[in-house]
Amino acid sequence: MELRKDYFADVRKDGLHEIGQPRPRLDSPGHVTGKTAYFADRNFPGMLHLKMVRSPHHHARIRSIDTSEAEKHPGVVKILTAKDVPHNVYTILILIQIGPEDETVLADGKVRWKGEAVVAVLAETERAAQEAAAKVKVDYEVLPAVFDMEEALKPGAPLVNEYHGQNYYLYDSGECRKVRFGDVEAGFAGADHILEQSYQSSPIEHAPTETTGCVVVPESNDRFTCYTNTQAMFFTLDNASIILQMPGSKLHFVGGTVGGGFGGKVDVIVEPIAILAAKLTGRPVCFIYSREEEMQISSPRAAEKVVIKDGVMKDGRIVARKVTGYTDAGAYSRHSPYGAQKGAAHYPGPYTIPNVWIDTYCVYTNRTPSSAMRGFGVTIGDFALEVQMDKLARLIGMDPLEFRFINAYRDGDMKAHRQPTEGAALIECMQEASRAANWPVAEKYMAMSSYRKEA
Amino acid sequence: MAIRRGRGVAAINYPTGMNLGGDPTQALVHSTPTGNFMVTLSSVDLGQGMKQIMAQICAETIGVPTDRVVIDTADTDTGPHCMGTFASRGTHRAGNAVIQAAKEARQVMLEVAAEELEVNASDLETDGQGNIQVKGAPQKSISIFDVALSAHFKRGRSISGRGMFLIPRSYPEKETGAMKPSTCYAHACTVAEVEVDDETGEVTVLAVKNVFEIGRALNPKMVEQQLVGGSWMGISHALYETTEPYYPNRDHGGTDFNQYLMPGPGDLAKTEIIVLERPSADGPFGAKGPGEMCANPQIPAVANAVFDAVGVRVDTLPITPERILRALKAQAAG
Amino acid sequence: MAKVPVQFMLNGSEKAEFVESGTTLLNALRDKIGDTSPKGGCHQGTCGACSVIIDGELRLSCLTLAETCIGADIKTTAGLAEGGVLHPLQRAFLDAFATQCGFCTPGMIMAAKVLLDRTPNPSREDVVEALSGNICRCTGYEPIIQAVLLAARANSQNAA
Amino acid sequence: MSLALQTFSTVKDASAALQAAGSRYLGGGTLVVRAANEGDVSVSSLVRVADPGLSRIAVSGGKVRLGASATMAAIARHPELAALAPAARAVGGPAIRNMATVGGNLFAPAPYGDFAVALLALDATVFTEDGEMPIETFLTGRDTSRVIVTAVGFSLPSMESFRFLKVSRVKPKGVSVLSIAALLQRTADGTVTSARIALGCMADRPIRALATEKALLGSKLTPQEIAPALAAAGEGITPITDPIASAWYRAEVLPVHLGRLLSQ
Repeated sequence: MELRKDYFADVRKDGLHEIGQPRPRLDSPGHVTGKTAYFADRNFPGMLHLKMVRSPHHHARIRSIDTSEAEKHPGVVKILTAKDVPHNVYTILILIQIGPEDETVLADGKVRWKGEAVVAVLAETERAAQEAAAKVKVDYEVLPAVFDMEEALKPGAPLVNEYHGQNYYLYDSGECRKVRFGDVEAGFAGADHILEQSYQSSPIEHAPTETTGCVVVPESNDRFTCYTNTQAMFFTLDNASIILQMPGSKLHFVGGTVGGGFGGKVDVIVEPIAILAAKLTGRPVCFIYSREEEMQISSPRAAEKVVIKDGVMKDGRIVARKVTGYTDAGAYSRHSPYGAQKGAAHYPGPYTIPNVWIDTYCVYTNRTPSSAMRGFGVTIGDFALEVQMDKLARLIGMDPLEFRFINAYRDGDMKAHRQPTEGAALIECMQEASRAANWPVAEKYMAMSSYRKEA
Repeated sequence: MAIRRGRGVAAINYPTGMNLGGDPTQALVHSTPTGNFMVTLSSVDLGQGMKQIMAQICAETIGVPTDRVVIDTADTDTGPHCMGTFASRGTHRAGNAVIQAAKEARQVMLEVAAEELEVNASDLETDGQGNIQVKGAPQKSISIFDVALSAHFKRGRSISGRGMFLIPRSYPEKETGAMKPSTCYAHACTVAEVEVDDETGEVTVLAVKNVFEIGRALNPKMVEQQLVGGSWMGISHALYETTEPYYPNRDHGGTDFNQYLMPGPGDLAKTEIIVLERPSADGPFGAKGPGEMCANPQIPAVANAVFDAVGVRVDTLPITPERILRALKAQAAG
Repeated sequence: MAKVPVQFMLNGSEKAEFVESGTTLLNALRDKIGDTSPKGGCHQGTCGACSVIIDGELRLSCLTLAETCIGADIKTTAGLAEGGVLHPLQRAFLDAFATQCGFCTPGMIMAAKVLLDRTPNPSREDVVEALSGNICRCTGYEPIIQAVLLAARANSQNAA
Repeated sequence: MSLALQTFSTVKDASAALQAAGSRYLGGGTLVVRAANEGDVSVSSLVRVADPGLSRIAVSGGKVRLGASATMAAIARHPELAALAPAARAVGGPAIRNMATVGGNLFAPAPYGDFAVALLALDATVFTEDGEMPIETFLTGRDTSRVIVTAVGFSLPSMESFRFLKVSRVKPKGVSVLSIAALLQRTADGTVTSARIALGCMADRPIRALATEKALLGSKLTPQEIAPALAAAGEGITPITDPIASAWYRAEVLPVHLGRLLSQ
């Protein structure tokens, strides 16, 4: 790595004692000796293992659940169904008044994706829990499912989630989050070229080497200690408190040493049910996702579809950009309405465009609910935007890097969501990339600065 | 058979924080009787090194070496609230909270030192080595060890501080979408070079040259860790990863690390990292969040390089050999 | 649930425990013996985080039944430092900033140790091959490869 | 009905125990222990044989006999089995190769079982407690087989006559997109006099490329002369679709990789 201190030296104070110093990481000695304690490195006498019975169907009504055989299985201590969860509603963003109460902790009457949690089995050993889980009988009436976002948005599509009443999240702005800036149709009308293209991704897993999980210990003072690898301690505590209808003061969360997160451990899925199990059994409980669960059950990065329509001039100026984004939330919201909204704020990318129209939709389908991941709401949009930039440059016969200089945002430029640009540095990054990659651009671009608009 | 080369570029920016939800983090700092400093938080270290960075931020602010700082985090019985580690907010939000708390503690520390040295607190400075000295007269000094002892046992002062950093929630305007979604923006530009086998669609990423602007490299080696690992993940996203390889068909989802594809140690691109620092107005020592954006520019850069190599566009992620081969065959068929 | 006795050497000390028949070595080490340095990242044999050295060979403790290790000589990352002095590989992982979340680190170090024990001066390709069964999600592998090469260089300098 | 391991000193005794419902044979553990870990409760008893003879590798008079418990690592490092080393090294990473056995590989469903692809090309004989059979017969019936494989035997190929290729997305260790093993006898001028080609991932188990084998006879390994053989590569294949690749992709690139292997 090379630190190029010559850029922005005038606005930066260097020569600090500790900041900017490559100090060794204080956690590394624990890592290399195997002494770092992750949540699962704690073992407690009498600890029970929780295994989840999951839906084998993408969409089905639950006619009945029969746990009688499973309960008799040797080693089984407790079996939990929806009726055992005090407030059986998943409440992830309710504390900040975002996100609907559209998901249960354990399925109640219906399942909406293949893998949805239905029954929790607690047993003395993992093996006993697995064996008993195989004996839980759930009678399903299979319902039509929808997997394609376009199909889901059509009239008459199977309704994924009754809470919403339609297969998209309803924002205060309507069926999508909107950004309107300038007059996009006028921009198109005056453009030399129009290019409309569609981009698509599929779900992506965080795939941390340590799977999601927690270990819960009932303490002598009527409190519960939850050792967890959540990315958000109080998020988890407060949500667990609501679901369990238990004062937050009864809950003690210990974490902060996590085997990789990447956004995959913010969903508060494992902790509430494990605490409930510890409460009802009076025993320590561990609930750790198997690798298969981590890969297919834990929320992935949403699949997205992005449609970009641009109006561009022969001289390289983009004069209008219309973006329609679709985020595939899966069967439940989790963080996806936020991600789609964050996408609306991110478009049209780091470029100054006078006429912008953004619609971002959060769409429900019968698949594993998606949620946050590294680059949430932005990563796939950046893929679409930057491939589109390449296509636009080639369309008008311009060098793709020079084309970006022409449109790059700079300090003071008004963004589409009506914030003035501050602290821009796109131009300098591109200048340095031009040098490092031996990708020459015209001298006038190398003379530009994010600070101001010179000739 | 032909192996064809191409290169592509992409430039991006990335927002720090999640203003659309309201975004607070707190920190507490206190001194032990012998002048070590405890930082109490509830922020989570996912492996990115948040604990180490908070230690360096606290040390710089108070004016002690980093090894005099202990981070106690992610225990809800002791640590004050933090929203969590996501949205590139950890360093930015918790860092600001730690600075505020450390400044308050430093002020008490200087006041006690001033009493011991019989000077004005405003005339004192730290030497970064564990001592407090009079500005312009460094021979007149006292160790922080002695200051802490005095505070505890002689002067009855608590060398401590409280930090709270809140970005109030921004509500998007319904019709126009006017909003303040984040605080500062990091930037990047990546140039990728690839080879594409035009008979199999296989892509080899030969090299990526990444330029990142991250505000301030608080610990350059740790920044390098993030950026190198992020660049790998970006390439991985571009060419390999998905839980649903036949999306929107739900079948054949991978359930292990054999089936969930990521580049192995034999697939690594030659990775060059260049870092620029334009300090942000509101970041701790100007820092922005580099952890997320560093995995983004490689994806379109690789996509554009594939087009440059073989003249077909694959606008669906991941850009698998199958998708390239299908596009090549469609192209050949006219 | 029949319990069976197992006895083996772990990092130079004799260990004897009763475990349930069919218990993996990984679970026996972690839950019974208290050596949590091998990590359970997948229990499938696909991540390498549970790697240990059995009679000189790299093995996956998640796919090895404890009962099949009776009399074996088992080494884990927890036993690598001698008298509080880090093994050169451990030192190199620190110096090369080759750990982030750290979860893969003990397994990586085991895989690297077997390599360096047999091939003190490995090529980059040797290192890549040796680490190929171990997944890291944070680092992009390059710092880990560099750490192993650094350790090899440090070893050869000490030997010279 | 919890899991239990039974250890026997002879194959005969183990074989008897294996007839009980819920029993599975434990070789290297890479398949069966994984299944148990993942909650396959149909397995309640693991049966193994503690006979070091099962791990023996014998090479003499041009004949090779690999004990069923011989590991991929043992084969890869055996000085007389250099021709097989690429196939043995194609299996897993170093730790897996120290565990995965010849016997287990014969049972591994596609996309696993790359070594069995090599054994199929080598026309191996599979030895069991009850006798012996050609590998093709064994592979056809393996799903319902309750026998314990004790060894495989085959004639040691020369380095020149045996070629192996595994294509994977992830390097150096990844699951197969496909694998190809070819045993080719040629005259001094390079004309193919016999060909035996086996394919991995072109069905749920290794299969032979019979049409390709036939088309190669009498040709030299030049791009022109192998073209008919490559064109015939798709005959009789039913490639798998999995997270690694689709059947379509596997079928499309099979002739490409086969051509590269043959014209090496």
